[in-house]
Amino acid sequence: MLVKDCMTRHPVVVSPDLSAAEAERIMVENHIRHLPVVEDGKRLIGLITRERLRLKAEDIGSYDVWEITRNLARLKVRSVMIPLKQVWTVTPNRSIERTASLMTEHKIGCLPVVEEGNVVVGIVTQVDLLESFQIMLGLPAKGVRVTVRMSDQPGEFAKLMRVMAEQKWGVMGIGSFPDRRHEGFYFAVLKLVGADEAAVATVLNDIPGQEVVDIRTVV
Amino acid sequence: MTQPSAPILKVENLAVAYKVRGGEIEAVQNVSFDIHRGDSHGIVGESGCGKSTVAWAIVNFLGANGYVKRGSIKFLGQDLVGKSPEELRRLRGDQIAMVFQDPMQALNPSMRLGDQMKEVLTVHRGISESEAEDRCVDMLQRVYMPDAANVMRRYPHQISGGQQQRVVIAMALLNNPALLIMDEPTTALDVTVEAAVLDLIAELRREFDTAIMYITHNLGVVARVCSQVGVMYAGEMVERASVERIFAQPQHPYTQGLIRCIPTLGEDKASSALYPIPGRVPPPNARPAGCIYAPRCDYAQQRCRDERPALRLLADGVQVRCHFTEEIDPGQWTPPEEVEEMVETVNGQADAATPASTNNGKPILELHDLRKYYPVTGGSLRDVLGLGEKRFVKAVEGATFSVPKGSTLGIVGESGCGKSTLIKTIIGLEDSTSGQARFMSFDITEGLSERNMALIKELQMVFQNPDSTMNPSYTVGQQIGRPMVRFGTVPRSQVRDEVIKLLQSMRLGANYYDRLPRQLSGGEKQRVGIARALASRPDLILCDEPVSALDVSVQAAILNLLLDVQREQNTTMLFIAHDLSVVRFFSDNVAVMYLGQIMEIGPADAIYRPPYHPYTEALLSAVPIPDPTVKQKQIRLEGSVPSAVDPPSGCRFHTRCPRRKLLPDDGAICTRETPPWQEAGDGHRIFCHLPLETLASFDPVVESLATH
Amino acid sequence: MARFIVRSLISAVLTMLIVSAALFFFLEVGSGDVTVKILGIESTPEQRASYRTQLGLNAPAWQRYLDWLAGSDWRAERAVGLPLVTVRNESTDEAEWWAERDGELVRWTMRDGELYQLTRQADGSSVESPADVAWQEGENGASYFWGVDADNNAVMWMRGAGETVWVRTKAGFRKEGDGPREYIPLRKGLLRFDAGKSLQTGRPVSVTLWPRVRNTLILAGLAFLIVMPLAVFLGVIAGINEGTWIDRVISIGGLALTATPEFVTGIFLILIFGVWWRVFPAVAIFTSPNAIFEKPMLLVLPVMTLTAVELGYVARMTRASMVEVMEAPYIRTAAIKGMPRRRIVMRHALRNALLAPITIIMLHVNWLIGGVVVVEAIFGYPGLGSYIYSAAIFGDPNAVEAAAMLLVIIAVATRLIGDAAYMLLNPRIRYS
Amino acid sequence: MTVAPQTIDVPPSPSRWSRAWDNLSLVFASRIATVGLVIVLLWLVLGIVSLFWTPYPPNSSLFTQNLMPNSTNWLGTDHLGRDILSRLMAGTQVVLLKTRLPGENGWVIPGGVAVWGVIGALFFGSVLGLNAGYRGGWWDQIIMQVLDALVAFPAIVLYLVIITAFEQGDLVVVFAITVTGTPGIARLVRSLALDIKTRDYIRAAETRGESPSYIMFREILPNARGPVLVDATLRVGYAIFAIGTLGFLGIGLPPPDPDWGSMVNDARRFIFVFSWGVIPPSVAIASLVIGLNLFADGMREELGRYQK
Repeated sequence: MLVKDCMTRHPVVVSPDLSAAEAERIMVENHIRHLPVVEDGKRLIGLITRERLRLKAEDIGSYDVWEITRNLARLKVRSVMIPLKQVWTVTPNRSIERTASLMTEHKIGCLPVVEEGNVVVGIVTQVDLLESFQIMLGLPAKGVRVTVRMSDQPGEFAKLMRVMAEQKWGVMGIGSFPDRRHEGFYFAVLKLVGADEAAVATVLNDIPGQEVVDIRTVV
Repeated sequence: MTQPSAPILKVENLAVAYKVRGGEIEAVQNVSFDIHRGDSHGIVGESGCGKSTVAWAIVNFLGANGYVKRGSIKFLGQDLVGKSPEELRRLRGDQIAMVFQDPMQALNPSMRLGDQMKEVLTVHRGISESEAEDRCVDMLQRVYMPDAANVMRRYPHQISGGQQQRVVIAMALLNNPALLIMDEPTTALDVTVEAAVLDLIAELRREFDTAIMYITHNLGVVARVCSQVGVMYAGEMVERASVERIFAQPQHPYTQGLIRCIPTLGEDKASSALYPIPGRVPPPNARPAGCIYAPRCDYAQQRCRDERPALRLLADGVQVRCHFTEEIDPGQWTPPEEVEEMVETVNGQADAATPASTNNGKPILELHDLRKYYPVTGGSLRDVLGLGEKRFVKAVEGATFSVPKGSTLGIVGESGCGKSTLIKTIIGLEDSTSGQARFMSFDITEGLSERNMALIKELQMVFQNPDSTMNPSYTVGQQIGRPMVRFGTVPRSQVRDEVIKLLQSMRLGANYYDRLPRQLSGGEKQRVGIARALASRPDLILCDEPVSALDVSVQAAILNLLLDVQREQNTTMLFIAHDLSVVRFFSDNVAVMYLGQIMEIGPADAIYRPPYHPYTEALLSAVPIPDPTVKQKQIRLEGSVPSAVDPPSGCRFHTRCPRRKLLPDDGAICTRETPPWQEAGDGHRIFCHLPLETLASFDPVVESLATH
Repeated sequence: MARFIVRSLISAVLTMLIVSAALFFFLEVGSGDVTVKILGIESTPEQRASYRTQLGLNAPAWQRYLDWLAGSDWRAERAVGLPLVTVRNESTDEAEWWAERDGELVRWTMRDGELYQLTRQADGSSVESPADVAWQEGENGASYFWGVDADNNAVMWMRGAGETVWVRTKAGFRKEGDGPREYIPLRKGLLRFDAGKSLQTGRPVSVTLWPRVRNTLILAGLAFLIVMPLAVFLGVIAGINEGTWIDRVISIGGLALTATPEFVTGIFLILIFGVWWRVFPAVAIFTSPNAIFEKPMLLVLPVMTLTAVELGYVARMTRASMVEVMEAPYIRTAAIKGMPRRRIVMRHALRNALLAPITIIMLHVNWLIGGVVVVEAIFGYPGLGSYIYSAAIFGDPNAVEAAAMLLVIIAVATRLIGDAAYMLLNPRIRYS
Repeated sequence: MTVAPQTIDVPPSPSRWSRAWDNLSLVFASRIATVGLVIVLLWLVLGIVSLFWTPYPPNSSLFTQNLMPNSTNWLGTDHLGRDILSRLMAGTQVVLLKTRLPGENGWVIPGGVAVWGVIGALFFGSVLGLNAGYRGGWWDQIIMQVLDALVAFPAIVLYLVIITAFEQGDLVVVFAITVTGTPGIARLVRSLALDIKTRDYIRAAETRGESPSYIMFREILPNARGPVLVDATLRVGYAIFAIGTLGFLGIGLPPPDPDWGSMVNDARRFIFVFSWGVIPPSVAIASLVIGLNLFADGMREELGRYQK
């Protein structure tokens, strides 16, 4: 799965000359936290977040309430945005794993997706990524979710797949993670359709060297 | 994937007014809707209901005298109303793109297509020419434009209409807009081309995740491409729902009426009826104070006349502008008395006339191998000097059929297939080139100037365009009276009485006698046109697309009227149309034409099921059916209609035939030999090399038709 | 494309033929007895008849049309039996016709019934000697001889019997014997740039015409060069600002200029610049043929007058076309594509907007020429216009015909240019 | 099947008068047309008045020569001491109100030279244009070729040729105006006919076997009326323009009746000593032509709007 498959296309964008107050209104109305700031032809020049729009105590200083209002009204997106240099972006063809690692690494909630020339084509948020992973694991479909522990020897997984094929079960989603307690083993998580829980448990447990550690029917 | 709660476009309480001399006209009032990412939102309505005005308001292109009077248009959260022209300009073509009805008109005739496309990129993105060129070629390939790189160097008139529309669509998508407004993008196209373009639109919508606002008058198209539908009537949105809901359970009486008055593919006059909506759309300056639809509504009550209903959100997410929608059960609907009477007589007639409509009746018109060629002069110097080889447009080739008295022969085909030339030749506006044509044993191969009055009087014509069917300088009475005077069918002193009688039979009052055409609506003009054709009491009436320029609600009334005429006078009719549903509904027999050649002819019922000609099959699969639940096979023709100057050898359809491969050698025989006429029984003949059994083994294109 | 060019060319040629025939017959039929105009009303019928014969007017009209158009030397050569050639006479700058016999250029003259031969010498003079000619036998026994006389006619002399003719001289009319019986005035014809003699001056039309054509071309060309860019510019400005005050000013101003006859405009310009302010000369007094090069100021007011009249028309045409184009759907498309207004006007609208008026403007060169006639008359400018004007007043068919043909040629040629320009600008024609 | 409109009343069928009023209101709808009409009417009224009364006899030298405007001669006097105002008023007659027939008895017919010239052009132009447009083919080729040839003549040259060929006289000028106007009107009618003949009602007429002349004159011509009349109005303007020019060149309408163009020409000779003289007749011609142009322009605009 690539970024272009999970990003939100046609994101709400704002121009740098918009007032900050207006930008905030747009974010509130649309329930979003990030707004790419673009110039002519959707070229990204920055990003604003709700945090950036919040007034900081040191800025307010000794202003009275009227001055604050006036300043706020004058404040343009251009002056509060995170400038392009400091914005992390991804291209639509990046894989979602790499994107996710970028986000976790830098602790960022949102990445504008740009094509060459920094043209914004979409935006990808943590929520988007989570959703993609859900889909990859077959969350939306009904079926049997089974976790199997197996060794990481080549051919081990093929055994499992052969059984699946024999039983004519459909695999909706697949995932794996290492078993931290047993070196050289890992867990495979499968979402199956067209099977019932009991049959799955018996058939899979019959595979030598593999063990069903968790099984549940998801609706 | 995450659906932000805010829509791409949100229109609220929009009112658009045009300043005219002596006041202003509110073309659109109280229109509200929203479109989300990846949605395709249809706006349907009859002509003049303000649907295009809404589109123009969104891009703020209302001309010098139009302006948004009330309401807001929020695009990606920002209100477009009140934005500076420069800001709007930056949005247009970048974030909002638009595709229009007539691609030929929409493209600049004196600029190369490439230049027109590239500038979208160079202006908005500021990228270099060569880079823009590459991207444009890419985009052209994505819309399946053959020979994309070459197309860039051509001028608009050098490519076909369907290709032009592809270019326009590609141009609109170049900047990956968030909103794509399509204003009747396929209305000017032929049905098979339309089908391909609609497929393309659906595909691009999925791929680009673009929100589409799709404006059309055609319910069939809506059913095919839209997910949401808003129905507009007289400048207001009267109902909004998902496409399935709109067709399955229309809530507003207008929507119900609209769906009742279109024939669905497969319906015929014997088994079903069309129920026109009475009255006409009020003009913007004379809208009633209460519900705008109240004057035409069967359920109207006092409250409807007093109080304008608001657009209410029903429990199931449907929005309706009606006071009593919960109390209306369309299943219980009975046509108003007059309509019912009319429809019953029509049905009665259809039953009674069944014997006549089968092919047993005595033929009134017989054609045998009728041809019509037009000489063409080429552009080369030799041709100009008359030295070049003489060449011909073979507009009609080998037309052979007979029409029994009192029956209707429908002729279908796409533009340029020669159907108009065929009837022009029959009526004598053109001389035929060769072949035989007899009308009641008179020879009619010669043009009008060679025919005598008695013959001329027997063949009359009903025309397509209501606006040009009547001479604007004469009153209704004068125009209907003229044939009576000319043919001397009625003594001069009684002409007026006769005309009034005829007007009444057209359901127009005697007070129409002194009206001028410009005071009539399109449907009324068409009635007068029919009356004029009937004035000489002809035996054969040739109808050249008599309803295709009319709104659907009027269309139904005209079709009923024609049926009524036929019942009363046992008139024989030739009925040309490009709309297969209408032809099916109206005709006893149907002929399908392609490139001057009749491909298939037979009883209407037989034409619409296998065995049928591969071209008929493609046509049927292309017809937009106003029912989103109907499954249609997807058969698309490749390329465009070849020139009639040098039509393809053998079978004229072989260049595009999707079934050719079923024959040995990929249908080599089709390119060499003229196909045989195969008899499929009951006068059903198919002009194809494929054996009848193969043709019969095709799956029906539309499932519902098979059960018929 | 080829079709278009061939059509235009054929049409132009046909036009010219029709025009020339119409012109010729119209003037021949309409202008009555030209001899009255030349000889004056006091001349006697006998004198007129003799003169008609000398001018070759007794020949049928179609014959004279062919002579006029293609020359009379063809048929004269057949009669004479010798090739006829023209030689330039150094002193008068006019062409003389001679028959060429055995390498010598010869003419004949008759005195006292005897025919003499004139042989041309290298210095242009001629030597007279008794003629040695072959007389031919006529129907009733009379002998005749076809030769060339000293007045550039192919003539038929009767042996021993000269006709009595009235000869016009500077002093008046003289009756002479020894005249020929039939005359074919020799001319090369319009197609070979010989328009015949002016009846008014007696000199060949072509000689006087050329300097005037040059003057007129300078006048009209200057006006054209000033008008076109200016008018197109104003028209475009008005067109893209439809309905604004700029548009109003240009439209109404243009209308007023167009609707005001040239002579009124000219008079007012003379009044203002020539009489009241005295900045430009009010009349063109030509002291030498090159006066316009020496005193270009002479041109200012005539050019201004022509400009004023044309300006309004062309500007209004351009405006109308621009307005129409700006309402076209493809302009709407360009706007919806988000093109800046400047770009829409320059790239999308202008070319199409100039397409329609270009043919009309070229057709309008006629109008310009009409204006030239009046302007030249007002300012006394020695051009083609004042030439045709004075010829028309006098009733000089040859001069009017020649000048009118020239003007028509200019008009037809500009139309061809207009067609060609239209074709080049319009891809729909270029590639079909 | 009720189509009889229940909701809106169609306006009652119009009488001849109300139709005329419709057309007139079209004129007043446009400010430009109204201004034009007022100018034209002003001259028309002055002309009609002059038929019965002018301040002084227009052709009598009653005053001192070359006077500036004063209380007796509101517009001054000319080089022969004639009252300019009276001459101006009388000058309207030959243009708009009367045409003098040749011969000694001095018969006149109503309708000015410009008017008759344009009527002639309308007649020939319509007939030729309809035939070329409706019949097409060779008719079209031949008619248009001949008309093209006529168009190739610059109008003034055509006038000069005609004047060379014939004696001066009102009818010659009428003839000249007709000849120069015919191609333009024929072209216009042809293009309208080409458009109108594609309409279905023409097909309808053909399918009832109407003769070509019926179709041309009864079916096509009435619908070409609007643009043709507008064009004719413009052409009356051109005709006045041309008459003025011819008068100015001294080859226009014959004396003795005053003619604006010759008035300008006469006064021009004294331009250095008495500049005023050229102004009134120049303004007269210009204003009348501009008036007609404004009127036609306004009408055309309204007609376009109306047809949309």
